[in-house]
Amino acid sequence: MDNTAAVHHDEYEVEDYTGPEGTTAGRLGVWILISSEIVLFAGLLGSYILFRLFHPEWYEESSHLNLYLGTVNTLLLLTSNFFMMKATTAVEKDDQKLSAKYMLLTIGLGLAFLMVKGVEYTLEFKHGEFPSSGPFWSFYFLLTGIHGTHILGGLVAIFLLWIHAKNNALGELKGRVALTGLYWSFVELVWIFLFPLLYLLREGAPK
Amino acid sequence: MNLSTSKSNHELVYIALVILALVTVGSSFLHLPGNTGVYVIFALALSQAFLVALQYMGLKIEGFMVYALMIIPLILFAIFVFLCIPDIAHYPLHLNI
Amino acid sequence: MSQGHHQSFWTKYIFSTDHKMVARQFLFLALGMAVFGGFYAFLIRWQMAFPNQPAPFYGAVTPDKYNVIITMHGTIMLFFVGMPLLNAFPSNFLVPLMIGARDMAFPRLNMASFWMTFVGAVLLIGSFLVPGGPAAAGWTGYAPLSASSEYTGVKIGAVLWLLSLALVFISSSLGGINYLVTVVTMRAKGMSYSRIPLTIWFLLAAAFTFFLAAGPVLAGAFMLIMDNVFGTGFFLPFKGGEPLLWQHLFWFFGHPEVYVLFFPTLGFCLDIIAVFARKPVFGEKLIIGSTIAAIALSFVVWAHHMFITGMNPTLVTPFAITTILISVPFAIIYVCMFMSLRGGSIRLEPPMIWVLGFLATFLVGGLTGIFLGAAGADIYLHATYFVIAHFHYTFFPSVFFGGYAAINYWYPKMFGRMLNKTAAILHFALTFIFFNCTFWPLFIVGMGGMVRRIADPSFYPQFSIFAHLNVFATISAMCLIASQTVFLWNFFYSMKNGKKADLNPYESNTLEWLAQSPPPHGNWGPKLPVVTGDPYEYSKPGESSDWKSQSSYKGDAIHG
Amino acid sequence: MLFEYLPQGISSFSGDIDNLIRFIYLLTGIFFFAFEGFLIYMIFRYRQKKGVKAQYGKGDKWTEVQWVVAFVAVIVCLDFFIDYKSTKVWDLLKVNRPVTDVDIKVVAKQFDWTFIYPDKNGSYDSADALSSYRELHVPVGKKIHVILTSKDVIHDFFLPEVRLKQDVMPGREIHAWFDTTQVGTYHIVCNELCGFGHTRMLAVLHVDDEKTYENWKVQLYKQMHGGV
Repeated sequence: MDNTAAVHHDEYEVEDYTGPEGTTAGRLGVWILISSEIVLFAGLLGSYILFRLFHPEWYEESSHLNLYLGTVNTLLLLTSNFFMMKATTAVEKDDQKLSAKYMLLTIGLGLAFLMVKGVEYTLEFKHGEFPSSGPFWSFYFLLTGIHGTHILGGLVAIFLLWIHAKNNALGELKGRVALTGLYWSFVELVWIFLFPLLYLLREGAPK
Repeated sequence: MNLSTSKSNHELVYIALVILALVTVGSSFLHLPGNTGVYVIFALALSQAFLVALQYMGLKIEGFMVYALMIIPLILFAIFVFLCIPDIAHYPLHLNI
Repeated sequence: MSQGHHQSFWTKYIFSTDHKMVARQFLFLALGMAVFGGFYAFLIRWQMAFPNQPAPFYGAVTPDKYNVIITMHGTIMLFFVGMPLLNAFPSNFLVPLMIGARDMAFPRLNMASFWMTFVGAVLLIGSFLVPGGPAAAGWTGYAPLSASSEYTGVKIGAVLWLLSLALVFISSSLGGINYLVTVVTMRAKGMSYSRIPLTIWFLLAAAFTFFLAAGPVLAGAFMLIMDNVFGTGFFLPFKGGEPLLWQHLFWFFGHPEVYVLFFPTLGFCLDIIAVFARKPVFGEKLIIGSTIAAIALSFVVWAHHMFITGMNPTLVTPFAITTILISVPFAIIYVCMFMSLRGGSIRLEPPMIWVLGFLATFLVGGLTGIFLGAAGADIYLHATYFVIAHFHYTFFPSVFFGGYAAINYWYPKMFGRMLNKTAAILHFALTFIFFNCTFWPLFIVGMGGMVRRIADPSFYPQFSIFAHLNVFATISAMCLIASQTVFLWNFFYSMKNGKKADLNPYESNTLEWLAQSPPPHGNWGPKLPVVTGDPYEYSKPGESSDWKSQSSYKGDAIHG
Repeated sequence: MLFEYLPQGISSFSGDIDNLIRFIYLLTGIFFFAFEGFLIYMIFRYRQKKGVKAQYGKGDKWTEVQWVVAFVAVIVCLDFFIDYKSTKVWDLLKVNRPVTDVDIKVVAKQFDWTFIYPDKNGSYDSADALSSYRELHVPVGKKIHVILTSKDVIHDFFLPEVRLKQDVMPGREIHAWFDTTQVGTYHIVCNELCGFGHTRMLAVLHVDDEKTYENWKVQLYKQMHGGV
């Protein structure tokens, strides 16, 4: 969904695209996108919370998740977000090569997140826990799956920017680095709530 | 291209986030009585969320419009969950017909 | 994109990023899908009147086919006719023109938005070809019926239906982002918020409402897809799920969606009334305030669709109160419209006639809503033909009367030619008469207790007294559908052969009439218009002319 | 008049619902004629005439808006009055269940109704519980408590003459009540799309006097237990 950040250029003079509050069109677009994403996650997390309220037994089921891998994932995503911020700063200082390096780190950590997620899924399948194994598992796979799709989308966007940045050829795309960073932070923000909701509301020691 | 995010100290925020994340995980091992554990976990998660939103996403320098765009969906979230609780969360399942 | 004047066929007509071309694509998509939707409407009515005879052009309508038909009729009419015709088409066409911009803020997103809707339409129609047939659980798709193939025998069709809905939701949300950003950041100089025409305000209100409402049902659609594909049980009670949750998610979206399909029409009406009554809109601030109140209230009324579903009965009273209260903002807007007419100098041109027709018919839809919003009366009337009549009296005027008003009004700007006035008035007269003849009897039928979504009324001896009314409604419906050919003829004939339109045939103040007809790529000449006035300065005392354009922009008509 | 088409009511509360419908009908009728009349009047009165300019007024002055405000005040009052009346009916029927005389469990499945009468201990599962297929017999004048359950999808228990409508949710036990005032045979309709057999998911409501009702129960018992 990175094309929200598209900036329009045509043969005419470009009037000022800055809104009354200093918000550029692209940035406002991403904010509205995030706003609509919040409602999407409101539907998903809201349903999960409503179920959770009358299913105390999910505390037990939750402890079947792999907390260690979950924590590793939290840290991976945090770090990836940090490097994306560094990439943004680097672009603002017009150092595209440095920015490309940071973006590469971001992508690497994002891919690592997805791989850890894949390992987790495999372990759960091995334990015989599938999406159809009960509502808790349905929600677990749905929520992490949709979050994973957002990660994938963000990674594609960052990858496209990295291709240009490594050749010092960002040009008009410069503004999009910050926009992608904004989106990437939102993905991180969702994980900040998903992680405790799924992993930490558990009973007893992790298995 | 005067972007907000460059005004934040990213390293400091990052360290704070890592510490908060680890504390959140650690607090879940304490087995606090009753719902206290849940409150602690979500207070910590909220503080992380505020850090990310204000510092990384640059919400701190945004204007009224963006704040409205963030707050209205959250209000809708609250309305949806709150009004569904008496209907969804209070009904036990009856399956033995 | 940058070579505006020499584009290939593909970039000009198919993968165009020009907002006017995208608008036309949406318009043609809506008209094309309306043919399908109208055909299903015809089959439904045929089955109600002549249940034991095979329908013309189709054959026998069996109960399982009937369920498919009602599902497809609802889905197509709301999401593939209503949404494109009332939101995507006018937003794309009018937003840049009316605020004095060259194009949308994100033209490529605009193109993506159309093609997502198009793919959604293809998936929906394509689901007729898959084994098991298309979704057959009603347009609301109540789980568990829609959640598992063991109840309907439909598997792939249901998934395709959900995917197509998900695509429409995403595409309309992305479109909404585009309209909002365009209006906030790309207004012409001098176009302050108070000078934005009400059409734009209402299109924005619709876009805003839509992207806030679409999230939960999108989440619900994903959950329902998982129920169908992976065998999860989000909405299946025998797997630990909760069927009412789908209804909450769906109607949390569904009720605001009703206003998404209503706000644009209000905007067109107010603009058209101002132009053809030669009067400023009465109480513009009151109207905008009422709209904001209506949006806010629309998010806390959704459960009135679920009064008798077995939801917590004590929760019903607060929802009934908010439901009845939402009549207040709309009453204010309605009164403001009437006050805008009062003391005017009304020119009965086709767009104005459509608006007056809308005012007359929508009133019935609005008033009958009170029966259904009052929880006590809803116990009896819920899911009878009374409901059908009620929401057709809201949706039909809103989507078709409003849509036709908009098409009639902006046709000269879109194609540079005028519609044939006689044919337009004939089309209105036929539509107005046959619409009322179709749906008025359904109030009576519904009051008599005839329930909706039954495939064969001949099974119900108690409804035999309504047989003549059903036949009457069916014949009217056929005439209603047939009279749309007048419009189609007029629309396509006038595109090539209509009278050449002046730049501003209605002497309107708003900016879009200053551009060429049709506006070229980039809309304006080398310089953008500068706005100097309010959109509704008609018949100002002391002025020689009864209108004063929002801008002194002289246009590029001379330079071509 | 629209409400003349209402089927004849046969319960103690059907009159309340009918009156509510009549009341709203009257109110909306007044508004309907007032607005349509005003609209038609204005179309004729304010048609474009040569040399007559439209009156200029933006509705931003109190003198112009005060009528709108007064009108809105009336609407708000009427709204709350409708809410008050409708809530009274709703609470009577759906919220406050009175002490009932007969308990019946209604089991809906695609595409049938089964009505189960409990045995002496109030059990629905025992061999003595009577189960009647597509036929609901109730004694006249008694308050009936129905427990609605579904085996598969959502159905709807609609008794048009009684003015009772209640969805039947799988996974939930929904409690409703009704009573009857007239002996006779009436309709039971499924009012929620439940699959291809939805149309034929009908049942019959027999309102019997006390004696016929008891006789029918005995007959049913004999039928079920092979005349033992």
